[in-house]
Amino acid sequence: MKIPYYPGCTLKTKAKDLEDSAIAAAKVLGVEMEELPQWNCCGTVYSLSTDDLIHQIGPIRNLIRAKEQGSDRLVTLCSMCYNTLKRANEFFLADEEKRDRINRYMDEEMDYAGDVTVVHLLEILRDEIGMDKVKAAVKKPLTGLKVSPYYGCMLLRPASIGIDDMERPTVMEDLLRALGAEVIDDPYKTECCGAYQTVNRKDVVVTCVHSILTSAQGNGAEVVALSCPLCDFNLDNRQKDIQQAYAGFHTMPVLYFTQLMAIAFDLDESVCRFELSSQDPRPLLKSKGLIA
Amino acid sequence: MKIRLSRDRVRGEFVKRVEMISGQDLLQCYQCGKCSAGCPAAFEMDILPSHVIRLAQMGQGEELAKANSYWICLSCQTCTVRCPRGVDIAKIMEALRLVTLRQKNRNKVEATALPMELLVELPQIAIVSNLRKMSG
Amino acid sequence: MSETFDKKALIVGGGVAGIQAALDIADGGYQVILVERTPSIGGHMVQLSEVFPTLDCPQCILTPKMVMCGQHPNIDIKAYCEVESVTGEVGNFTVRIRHKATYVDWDACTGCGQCEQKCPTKAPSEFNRELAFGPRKAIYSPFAQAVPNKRVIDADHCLKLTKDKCGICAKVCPTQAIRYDQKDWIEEIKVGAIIVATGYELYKKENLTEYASDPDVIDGLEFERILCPSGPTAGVIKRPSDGKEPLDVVFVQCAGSRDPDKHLPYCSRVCCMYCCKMAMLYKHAVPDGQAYIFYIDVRTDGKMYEEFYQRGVEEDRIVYLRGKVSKIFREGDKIIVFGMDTLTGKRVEVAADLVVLAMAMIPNPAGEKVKKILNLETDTFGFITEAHAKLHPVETGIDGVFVAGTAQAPKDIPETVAQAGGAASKVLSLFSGVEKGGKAALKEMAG
Amino acid sequence: MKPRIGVFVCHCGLNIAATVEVSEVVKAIEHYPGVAHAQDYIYMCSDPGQELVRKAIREKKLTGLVMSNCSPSLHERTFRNLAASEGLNPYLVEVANIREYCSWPHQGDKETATKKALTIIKATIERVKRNQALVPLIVPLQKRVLVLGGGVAGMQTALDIANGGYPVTILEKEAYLGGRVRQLERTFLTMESAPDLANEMIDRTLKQPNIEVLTTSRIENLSGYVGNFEVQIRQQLPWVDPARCNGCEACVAACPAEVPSTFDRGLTTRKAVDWTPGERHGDRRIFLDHAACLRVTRQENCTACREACAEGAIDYPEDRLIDRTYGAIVVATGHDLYRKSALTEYAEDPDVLDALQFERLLSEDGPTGGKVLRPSDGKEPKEVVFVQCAGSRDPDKHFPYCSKVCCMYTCKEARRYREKVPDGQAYIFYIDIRSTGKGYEEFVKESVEKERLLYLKGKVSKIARKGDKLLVLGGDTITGLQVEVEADLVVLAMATVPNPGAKELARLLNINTDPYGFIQEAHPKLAPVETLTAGIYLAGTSQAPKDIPHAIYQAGGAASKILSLFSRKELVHEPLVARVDQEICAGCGYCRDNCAFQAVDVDPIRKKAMVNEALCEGCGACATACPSGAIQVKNLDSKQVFDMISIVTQDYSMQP
Repeated sequence: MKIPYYPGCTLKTKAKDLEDSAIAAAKVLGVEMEELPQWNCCGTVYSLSTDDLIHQIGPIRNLIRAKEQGSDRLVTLCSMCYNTLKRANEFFLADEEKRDRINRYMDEEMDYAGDVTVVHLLEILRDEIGMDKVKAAVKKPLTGLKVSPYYGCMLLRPASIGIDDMERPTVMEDLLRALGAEVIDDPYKTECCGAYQTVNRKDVVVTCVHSILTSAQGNGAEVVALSCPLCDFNLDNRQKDIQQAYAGFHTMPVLYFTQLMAIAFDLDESVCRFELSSQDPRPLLKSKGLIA
Repeated sequence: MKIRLSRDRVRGEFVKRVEMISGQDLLQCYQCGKCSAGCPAAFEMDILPSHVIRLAQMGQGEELAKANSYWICLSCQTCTVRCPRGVDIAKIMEALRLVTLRQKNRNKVEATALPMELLVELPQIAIVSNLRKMSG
Repeated sequence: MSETFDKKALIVGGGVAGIQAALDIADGGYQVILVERTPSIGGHMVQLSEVFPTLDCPQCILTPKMVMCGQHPNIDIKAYCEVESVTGEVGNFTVRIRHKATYVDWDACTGCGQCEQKCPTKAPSEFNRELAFGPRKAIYSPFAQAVPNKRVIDADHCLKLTKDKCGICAKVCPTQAIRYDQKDWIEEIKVGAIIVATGYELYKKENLTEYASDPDVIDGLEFERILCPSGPTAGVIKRPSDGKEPLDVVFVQCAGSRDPDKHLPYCSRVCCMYCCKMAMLYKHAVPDGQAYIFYIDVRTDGKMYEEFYQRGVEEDRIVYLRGKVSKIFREGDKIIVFGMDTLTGKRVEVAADLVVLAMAMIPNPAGEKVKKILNLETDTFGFITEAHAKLHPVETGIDGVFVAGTAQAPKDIPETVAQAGGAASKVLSLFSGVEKGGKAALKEMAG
Repeated sequence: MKPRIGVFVCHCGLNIAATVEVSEVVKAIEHYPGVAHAQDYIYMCSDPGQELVRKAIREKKLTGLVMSNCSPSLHERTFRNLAASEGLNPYLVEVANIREYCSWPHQGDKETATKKALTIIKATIERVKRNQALVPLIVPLQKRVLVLGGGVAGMQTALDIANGGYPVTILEKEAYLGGRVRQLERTFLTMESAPDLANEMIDRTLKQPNIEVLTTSRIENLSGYVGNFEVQIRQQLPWVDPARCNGCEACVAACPAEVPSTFDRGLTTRKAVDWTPGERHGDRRIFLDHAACLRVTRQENCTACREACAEGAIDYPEDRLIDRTYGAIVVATGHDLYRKSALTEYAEDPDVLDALQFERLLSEDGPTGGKVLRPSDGKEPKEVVFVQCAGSRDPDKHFPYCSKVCCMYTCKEARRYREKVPDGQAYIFYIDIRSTGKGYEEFVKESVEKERLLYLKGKVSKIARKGDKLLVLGGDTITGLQVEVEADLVVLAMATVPNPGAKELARLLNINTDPYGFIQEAHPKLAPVETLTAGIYLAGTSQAPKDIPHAIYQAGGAASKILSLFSRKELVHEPLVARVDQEICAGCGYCRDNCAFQAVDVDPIRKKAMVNEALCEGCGACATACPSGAIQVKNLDSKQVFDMISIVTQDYSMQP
């Protein structure tokens, strides 16, 4: 299966670990993610105002790029991109008058009718590949690894956009179980990490992430699995700041679900780019015999 | 503090603008507080989300101008998806940000003022989203 | 209208509404056929611990009425029966009633209970809301004071019926009443008027996904059973997960009610009072305990209700918190409740031992079939629409068919009893008017 | 004659037999003095069980039965009927309750339970030994109903009973039917015209041939009891003959007495002789209000109206007294609003209205023809404040209870105001919004959103005049801030109180009222339309504040009780009543003073207490009060009670 893929800004730099591991792991399952030849920033956050049409143009243009590739689907890895692109498309479908105005504005591009479905890789794994097939591809089951999945906000909310039940999602759990991991359910898995406040209100993020990680640890998790580069930055890099704010806090590694797939599929360790992690996961993985 | 209510207040320019930008009917809110109860950033807000809407219902623009709540808001949508009356509170928070940001020189964060080490440390996704929320 | 007029009434549903209407009509000298889906009349009211605002126990005030129904020469209780079809019109309805197989010959059964005592198979008790504490047997009567006092075999759990093993009940029955080969059978009756009193159910907890699905997060009727002195814990307050006595109990009102966006827009009317009552009873049983009630508006608007609420606050030290609960989840031994007090503007977090959700009232799904058969108009939620909200609150759009109790809308017991009396008076007027003034009287009533 | 008592011990399946050793009990009682037969059976109430009892009565020639089984509330009647069918007087049968009183509370303790069962049975045997054969009292039943009050509740009760074929009299103190509903503009929820709704019901009432309506009438005197209430009615005969009156209004012009209109809640005035209020009222006519006429108020011999009338339609006949017998009475006397002046922190001001006054302002047949204009200067108010719980939910100074309907009617009134004054703003101060009926929550939501009503959670502390405006000082407890509104008009949702005169009426009828003067029902759950006096029922807001649908089905409930009552040929009264030993009674009257049913009186000449057996409920309060033991309850006299106590004290070695 070939599918156009939209990376978004961060996957090319700080979240290269997400991109590389995802592309490699998907390939094992017969999914070829082909990067759009031309793409632009999605805007990272969906505009919540009713009178800001300009902010819809960025995401819509990316959807047109998928259309240009002859596809009516576009796959994403980053939760923020997924949310922004999918909501923009939803907006575009719902409002005919605004749709017409956006089409008129984009004079070079083809008219867009709202007919590209934005999907997240997790949806493809669940709905098209199936967890049985994932399980069959596992060569090195993550036996004994206690993983707490973390969804954050943008994969789940609002309901019309979410890839799963917005309060009780299970897709990542099912995937991790297929990979052989021990899944730790945590009530904070849908709580926000503090998001963009990380820029000028680091303290807010520190409090949010501290709650999330200590809850996961309290339930016995050794590692957190997620899918968003912003969540990843806050949960992983901000642990240094948490240590300063909260005495006695124990750090823990944070991995993208795709990295865990790559490990379980026994792919070359280089696709995981563990060196990009702030909290090095390798000692834990080694102790579990999952990497050399 | 005392609030003086009149028609010019509760149906004033401020209320109209917030409702227009957000596309939400403020009076749909019946003050159950569920948004505040679940807000993950509320610990840092000086006025909780339900009180923000309450003040907006009463047309208290000046009071709200002083609040930090909507600058702390994470746009995580937890409030929105749990609101029993279907009020998109995140949109109201966005509208309150925009009411300020759309005034000249009222950016909360200036891109040019961000220190270099921060720009190096942070992923793009953080910088772009922050500027989208904090500047006009 | 044809020449005959059957001055007999059919009442569908044997809860307090059906019981009251049956007694009123029967006392008025007319025959009543009271059809009940479960093995006993009594409805939800007999499940309750005590009832507000008097704190009477339903065992004291309802079971005598149930017995009166059972003994009344004018009342024919058809328990474990369902209405299959209705044809005809006011004065001449033909009703087919399905007698569901009980596998027990009720004419022979004396209700001695030896079969139940010896039955080796346990099954969750519907009467105890399927709580872990209170299972029943495969041959059972739902509760001690059941009317009629007869046994029923649960075909899904009986070893004889599922696996052709056991057969103990047949061996121990002193009157040889067990009939493993019994089948459903249909009876046809004629009636002149019908009262629908099919009652309510609670909205399912599972619909509120932001609240954890947890054995210690229970609905109001489950807590009623735990509070009930004759309930499965004999009135000792225990939480389902580990049987411990809960010391911090949180009540969450409007769970699914007043939520037009995702659940039900209407107010369920009785939750404010029953939460206050349950919190009081809990406090009486666990003097060290603390009850918290999250609410939006305290709707205690009946006679002596406001006073009752004040007593709960002042005497039983219930902490009322104005705000909806956003999230409930387990953290080790505790249930964490994220709430809000909109009055201080502060967020409130309670580490509770037990959480009680005052789930919205919905029409009893078991009543759907009857409503369809009778072609009754309902609102979007399935509550039966009355002919006129103000002037004809017990009449339906169909002549000779009336409504009583929570089948029409959420309401409390006094209002249900009053409405049931109102419905009965319409039937009595109809029958008595026909008797005294002939059919001309009917026309007048219709006017 | 020596007693030959049969004792029957029921197993009740395992209910009794699992805890009480029934065979031992039978063995032990067989030879007890006076016992001629003892037997146990698994279900004494079953057909084979009953057959055993019959056989024993016949063969052993039993003179009394002690049925040892469940509570008498369950099967006393069963076994008494059985005895009667065998020619044994049913009052020689008593139940020894060994289930609820014994096997159930002592589960798992066979020894205690068996001993106790035996004691209970022996005590009951002693009682039966002294029981007398009694005959039930037959009381005639007058199948005619008196309904007090012609509002919607009263009319609905009357209609249901009249449709059932029985005659009904409605007594209404005003000159017209319809009660409070006729004063309203619309009803909430459906937003229908309230006068139309009332008029539709009035039409049905007036057309129903079984209903007699007596307006400007009240009850003067009452005696008797259920089935036979002797009622004296005082009817003010109309001083204007409607058959002769041509509506020329000459009398109105001539009348010197001008009074505030009660119908318009004092917003207008009327002459003592004037039109009946409400233009849309079906039987609008010129009518002379006795309460306002100088002939009554000042005892003057004013004849101005009679002189002015060219048709000779006016005269001043005396009130008519009517004596009637009724089988049942329904109290539906309705409610009023608490007086505004009681809330002294709120200004007494022409622009501070109560909710009924505001209804009149909204009404097309009201003083402003339905335009919302403020009373002080006739200007259209642009800022209107509604204050809920004015006097309600105030246990310290006013009423602790909730008036139930204010939340809904305030919302409706604010909505109607906004529909009539689109550029106006309505503010509603509340504590809790109590919109609990069917569709009510949705109605409030829709009104708030559509009419932009601003709800403020908090009571209003003060209302004061400030020039052209009314200063309203309130709070918004949600933001925790003080709120001040400069209003043009204020509407107070005053607490619902019983209609004046309800207390005196209750005294006359010998029924109870609650501390606020509402009529007390017999049981809030299971007897909500009955009073403790048999034959007197209640409906509508006389019992408690309630809305129209609730009043309507409560009215139906009262009617159904009466229809049931009337379905019998006559009333059968239990003979277990008090009896006075005339030779012992000293006529002190303690029994009379302690009787809750007014069943005992002292004959003033003979100085002896007399029991009205039809009224006596057999409660025994008189017997406990009697210093000499002259008054006793039949089949439970003090000798019997002491005999039973002796058994218990012997068995448990207690000092009596």
